[in-house]
Amino acid sequence: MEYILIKTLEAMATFILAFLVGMTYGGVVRKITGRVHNRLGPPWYQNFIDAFKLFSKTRGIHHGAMHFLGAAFLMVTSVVSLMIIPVLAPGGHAWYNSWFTNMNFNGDLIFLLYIMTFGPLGMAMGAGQTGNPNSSIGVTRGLSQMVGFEIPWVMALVALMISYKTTSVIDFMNIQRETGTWLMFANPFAFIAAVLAMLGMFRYSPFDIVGAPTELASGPVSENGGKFLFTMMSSGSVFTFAKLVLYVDLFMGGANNLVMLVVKTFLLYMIPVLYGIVSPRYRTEQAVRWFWGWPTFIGLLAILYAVMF
Amino acid sequence: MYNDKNSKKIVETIQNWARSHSVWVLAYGTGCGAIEIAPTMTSRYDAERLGFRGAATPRQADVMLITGYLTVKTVKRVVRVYEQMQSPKYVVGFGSCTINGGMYYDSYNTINLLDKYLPVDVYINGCMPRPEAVIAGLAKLQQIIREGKANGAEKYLENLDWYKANQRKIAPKWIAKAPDYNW
Amino acid sequence: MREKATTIYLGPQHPGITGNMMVRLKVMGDTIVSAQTEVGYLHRAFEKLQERRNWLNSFTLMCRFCVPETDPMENLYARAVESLDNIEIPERAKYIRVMVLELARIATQLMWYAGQNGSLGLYTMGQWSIGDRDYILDLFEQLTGGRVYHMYQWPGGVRRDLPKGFKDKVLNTLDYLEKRLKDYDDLMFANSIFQKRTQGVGYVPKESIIEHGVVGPVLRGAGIRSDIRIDEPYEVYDKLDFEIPTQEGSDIWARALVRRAEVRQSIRIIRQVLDQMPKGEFNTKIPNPMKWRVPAGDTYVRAESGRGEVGYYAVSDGSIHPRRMHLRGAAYVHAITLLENILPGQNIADVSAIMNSLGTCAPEIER
Amino acid sequence: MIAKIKAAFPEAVNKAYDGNRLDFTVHKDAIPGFLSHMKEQLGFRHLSHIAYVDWIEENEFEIVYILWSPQDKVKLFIHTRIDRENPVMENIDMIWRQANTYQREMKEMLGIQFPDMVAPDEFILEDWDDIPPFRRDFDTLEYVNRTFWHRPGREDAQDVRETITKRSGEEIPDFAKKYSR
Repeated sequence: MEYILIKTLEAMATFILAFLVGMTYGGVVRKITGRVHNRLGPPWYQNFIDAFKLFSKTRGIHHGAMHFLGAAFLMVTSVVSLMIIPVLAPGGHAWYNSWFTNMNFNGDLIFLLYIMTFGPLGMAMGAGQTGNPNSSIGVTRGLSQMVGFEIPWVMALVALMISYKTTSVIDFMNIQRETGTWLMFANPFAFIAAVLAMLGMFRYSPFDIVGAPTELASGPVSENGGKFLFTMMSSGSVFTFAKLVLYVDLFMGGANNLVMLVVKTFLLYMIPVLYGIVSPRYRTEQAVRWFWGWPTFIGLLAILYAVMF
Repeated sequence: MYNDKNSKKIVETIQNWARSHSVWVLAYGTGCGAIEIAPTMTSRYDAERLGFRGAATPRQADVMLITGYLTVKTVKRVVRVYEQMQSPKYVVGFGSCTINGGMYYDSYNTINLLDKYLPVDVYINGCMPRPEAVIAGLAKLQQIIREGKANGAEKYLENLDWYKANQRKIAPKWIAKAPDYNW
Repeated sequence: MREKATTIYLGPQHPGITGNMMVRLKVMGDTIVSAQTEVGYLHRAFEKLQERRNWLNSFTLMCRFCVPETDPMENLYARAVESLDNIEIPERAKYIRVMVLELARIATQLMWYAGQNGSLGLYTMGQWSIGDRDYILDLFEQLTGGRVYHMYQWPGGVRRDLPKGFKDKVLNTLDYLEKRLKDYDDLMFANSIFQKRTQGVGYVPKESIIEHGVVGPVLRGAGIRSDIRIDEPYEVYDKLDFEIPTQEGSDIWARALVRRAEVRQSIRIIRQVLDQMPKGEFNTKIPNPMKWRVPAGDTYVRAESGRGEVGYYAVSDGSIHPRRMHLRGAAYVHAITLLENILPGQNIADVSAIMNSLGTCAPEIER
Repeated sequence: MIAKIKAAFPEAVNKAYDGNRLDFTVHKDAIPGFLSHMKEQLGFRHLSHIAYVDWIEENEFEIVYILWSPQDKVKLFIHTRIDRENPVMENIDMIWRQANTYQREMKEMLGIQFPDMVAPDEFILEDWDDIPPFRRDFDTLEYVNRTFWHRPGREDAQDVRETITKRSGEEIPDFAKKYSR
């Protein structure tokens, strides 16, 4: 009983950490974008104010049960994937380390691959319910883009699985701790393919085709305001943090304490952000074609590398 | 404990502070004043540092800027967009055309008084208002939001019949087709 | 096939729409089957109001025609009234007018930089170029007192002379702009994604150029060297030395290159104007506006705006009010029939980019 | 050029202007043939403008087609008058497609009928049930007073001229008296 209670408390601690870090990253990204734009930009805590304002809207229009499911699926996806991913590396000696070893198990990488495609499907259901044509078009684009970047991403993970004969994130972190080399150096092709897939995963420009404002007024979320938008915003930031942590765990040997975690995730996060600031938006078929070009080829190289050596 | 009066008041204060510091502006340029929204939002007069930010759809927007004159054809759309926004929502009248018709006072196609058709929280005068004036007006809006005086949506719902009568006067056929308050 | 197409209303409330208008699209998937524009959201009936204003009051309505670019309209009105009343304006006024027109052209093209890239998702460009456009608006403010609406080129010359030290200010601004244009090229024209998005998109076929009355950058982007400034030179453009950039291809990319070159040509023109500007009067006295009766007759004057040819047909019946004023806008022909003609077959993602590259200006359509 | 046009259309009346302006008056039935001949034979390729004037005194509408010849650099004005009571005009949007827009505007603003023109009914106005607004007998101020509200001005608002005369004692000229409140 106490065990379950403690586990729950640890899970809540993980969630709160993910929420805070994710929202702060959002604000910092807006600040950086503003600086690139020759302007001051909003304060770093702007996203918290926005979220609270959205939460305290007094009226929220909904379009039936499926509309609720859209937001709910996103939240479930982000929370579950956060719960699966071990936030901190096992070998750490910080006093809070035991809080963030979550309910990971053998084969959780397969489960992650499944659960990370779960949210867009729920989003599709919710957007279809709203009856807004922009939403449905945006959902179509989102799914096709997901098909695009899933292939190099899966290839990179498969390469890792082949070369280390395991499908557990914890095992990967242990391997990196024992051998002492990060996987981004052990299998560089897999890392490159995964990073190229990450560009599409975070939906910054040039791959922000889902919610392109000038094309289809913010796409699937165009009918969601108030608390719906708050749910999507917070789940999105949690999901961002979860994905970053997964990358750090797989390729950068995890992190022993929170400071290292924040540093590593932020450095990774800057890749899509800074690339997005200076690039226009791809069209849908162009984006898919791009993903099936070099990233897929590099993924193949990664698999060959894993098979041969 | 939650229903305690003071705690409610405290929550209200915090909420109003948050609302005043995160105002999402609906991207709807209804008139020529929209040309000055671009400098206001972009790098010279950076309105985002004060918490203003563009919102693409009415569901996500908090404030609607009526930028300049409103033609009869636009009033219908503006009313519908305003009713689709989710309260608390605010309206800022922009330029002298919304105050008294401006230089189009005798045009058969532009309305003269905006506040006969929509509840206006803040008026910004000038033809057209400079970005400094726009930012000053938005700061005024922030102030009245913080004081909890920006209750245009409640006013609109209370006097819905009066507003609808005025709107019907200029658009008889259209309002008849549309529902009374369409989300 | 048409039955399965879903209808999408692009606008009037849509961030991708230039101005307050609507395009009703029938799409299958992402491909547009048919397009139908609906305008009239900005109709203020200027030409009706001018029947109730006298000749000078209706001049203040002029600059409201197209908000992003106000000075060609003022220039048209002034020249129309002068040709009706046979007013000879001094040489210096003509030079000042050309300088203001070219500054306005630069401002318009910077606005276009912002719109074109915003419609393609490159928001950094918009932030930069609109921030730099404000420096030109500062020049306007010092010269005329207004940022957007100037009411400066009135019948009989210009309203006031150049302020002290204005020439150096203009030259500094131009130098700064030339520095910035290099950054724009690096960010926008050297960007492979921008090229992928624009090349071959929004193609205007050669046969539809004549029947749709295509003018301006769209026409020059199709490889035809036509510009009102050289076809019928209006102020002192015949004394100035500048080129008319043209491009083959007739797609968004070609129009972008044309506009990019036009900014440089405008800077060159302004430099020449500031060198050659003569001393002397800047205004000829017009009769008392309260009882100014322009002799009867009709005239049609044209000017080259940033979006193409704008014309102005003025009729006077010898009274203190204008009889009829009728503006011909560039967007009036571009944004309705031409847009409806070239949109089918395009991707829905490119609609706002095409509208921007055609120079759509909603207030100019409805007036 | 005048001779060429005269040879093709002897009934066209022309008016002399200096500069690059040609001015012709053609009967309304001859307009489509005249325009297509100008476009195909004489090289007036570019339809620059179609203007319309309401001559309520003569009880007529005037429609002015303004063509531009790129190689000769000549502007050609073609005036035609149609009756104001039952205004019917020939449709020319098969010659220039852009004329369709102008004709939609004329149909809405003056009530001119174009029998074989294919276009939506409404162009700019919506649910308009008054007389076409650009006719000169449509009083826009009266319509505004009937439809909209005017905001009352301040009672202490002074006329500018009176204030100036009070301050500086200058004399108001006679013509300005009838404009002051």
